[in-house]
Amino acid sequence: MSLTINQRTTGDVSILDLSGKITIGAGSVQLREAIRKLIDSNNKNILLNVGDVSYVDSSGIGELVNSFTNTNKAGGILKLLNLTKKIQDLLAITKLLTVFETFTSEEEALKSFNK
Amino acid sequence: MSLTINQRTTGDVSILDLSGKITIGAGSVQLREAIRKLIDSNNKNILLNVGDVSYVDSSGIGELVNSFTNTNKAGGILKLLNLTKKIQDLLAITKLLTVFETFTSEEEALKSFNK
Amino acid sequence: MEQNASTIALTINSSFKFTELVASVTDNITQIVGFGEEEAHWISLSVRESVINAIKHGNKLDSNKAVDVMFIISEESITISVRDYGEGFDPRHIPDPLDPTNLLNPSGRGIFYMRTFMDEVDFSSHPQGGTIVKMLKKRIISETTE
Amino acid sequence: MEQNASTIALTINSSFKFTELVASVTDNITQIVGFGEEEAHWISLSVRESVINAIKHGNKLDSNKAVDVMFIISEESITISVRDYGEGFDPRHIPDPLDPTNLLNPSGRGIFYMRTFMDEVDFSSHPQGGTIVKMLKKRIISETTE
Ligand SMILES: Nc1ncnc2c1ncn2[C@@H]1O[C@H](COP(=O)(O)OP(=O)(O)O)[C@@H](O)[C@H]1O
Ligand SMILES: Nc1ncnc2c1ncn2[C@@H]1O[C@H](COP(=O)(O)OP(=O)(O)O)[C@@H](O)[C@H]1O
Repeated sequence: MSLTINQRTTGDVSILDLSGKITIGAGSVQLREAIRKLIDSNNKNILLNVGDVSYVDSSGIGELVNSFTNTNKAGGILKLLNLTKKIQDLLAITKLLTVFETFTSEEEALKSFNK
Repeated sequence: MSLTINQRTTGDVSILDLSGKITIGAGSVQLREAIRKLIDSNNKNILLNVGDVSYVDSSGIGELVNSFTNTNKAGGILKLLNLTKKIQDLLAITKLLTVFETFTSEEEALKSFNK
Repeated sequence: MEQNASTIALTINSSFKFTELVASVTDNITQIVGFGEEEAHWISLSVRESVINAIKHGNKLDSNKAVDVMFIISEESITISVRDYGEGFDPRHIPDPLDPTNLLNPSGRGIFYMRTFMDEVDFSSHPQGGTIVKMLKKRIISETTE
Repeated sequence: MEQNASTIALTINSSFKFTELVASVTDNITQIVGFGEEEAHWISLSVRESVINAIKHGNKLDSNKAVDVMFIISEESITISVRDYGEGFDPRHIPDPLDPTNLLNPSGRGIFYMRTFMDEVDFSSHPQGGTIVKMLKKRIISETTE
């Protein structure tokens, strides 16, 4: 139930491994908190691994957008790793794939931050 | 979903490994069929392994009673193996533990048929 | 008295294929109230039994007839009412499943289980016909809920 | 026309804690109808979105106000109506989430998702007040169901 967030660091990239749900009842708040903490402690390269996220609704998509915007405002960048087919669909039909940089390989994702 | 029945034979004992539900909607019919087939083919020592049965309602308990009675009528004997806590409770409070012979060890159960 | 009580109402047609649905609503609700796994299991069993009775004995499997299930929840308890549109019956005149002559009956244990697992079970007749089974289960509160 | 249609009615109070319950009823029903996993997922998402809107925008989180969800199912389709007791709104005047100026809005995608995933989505005002969202999803029938 709800959302579990595991945090790792590789070089200057903070990776959040999310698992569970990002919906209005569960997950949105936790995700916002986790992002806020990273930004507050000056970690501005953020990679969200959503491969184990089982359910996202429009609030969850909104929270991903929030995460992106807040990181951006702080001068950082947030990217997405391991989109599930369903998250991919939800982002695609609301044209958000044009906004997010997305990766299927963690290695590629990490490299991209150092370009 | 529903009930899965796996049949094994050890000596002259037919063991049915049940897994799933024995409720009014699911399982009761399958169980009745399986017992009928065993009796029809003259297999009268029946051991029901209910260790993997996740849900039983009053119909399911009724079907266990049916199985017992039908086997009895055909001159056979039906015993129960690996009661879950919940099946144990349901049998106990309706005094059916006095009716069924029950076992926690398959070996013991098999031995008991040859006494 | 009961603060923050909520009511969930569910109406199905009289078909056994909907008993899982009612059970899963029940599971959801007992989880919200905060019952432990075992209590939740017996509550859902009691709800199943009463819904099956409403479909089978009350509405006599007439799928056009409804079964109305109402859950009233608070932090202290859950009350479940199951109403059918049948002819009613006298719950004082049902065979005792513990009577030795009934022990091997394939049926007749549903109400007994409901009475065992729930704190209160009441049967009444609806003024417009049909039976209402009302069941109450209290929760042992060990810690404050959010 | 629709043979063997069944109706399931569910009423909850306006609290997000009941959205999982409505979703699990939906999952149960789409399974009974015979929708595939992916279709079932999007139907349940659409139901969630409409229920959340009813709670948030319609009933404005007033937990005393009800949300009525009705499922009408047949072998060919599922129709879901969600009713709130709010002031209503004009669905023609909501921002387009695909408009470049809205792309980074944290909200405003719910109705768009409903319209994408369901075959029909209609908004109407209930004569006694509140909004009714009616959504239809047809099933591609590949084999006869029991
Ligand atoms: N809702 C109901 N309407 C009419 N009769 C009922 C209803 N519920 C129970 N009964 C009667 O009570 C009897 C006992 O019910 P129960 O203990 O659940 O066992 P079972 O359903 O296996 O017979 C039923 O056989 C039926 O005659
Ligand atoms: N049931 C409702 N009652 C009143 N207004 C509603 C209702 N449903 C939707 N709306 C209005 O439509 C807008 C768009 O809804 P939606 O696309 O679901 O996005 P969001 O809920 O994220 O704003 C809402 O912001 C609200 O103003």
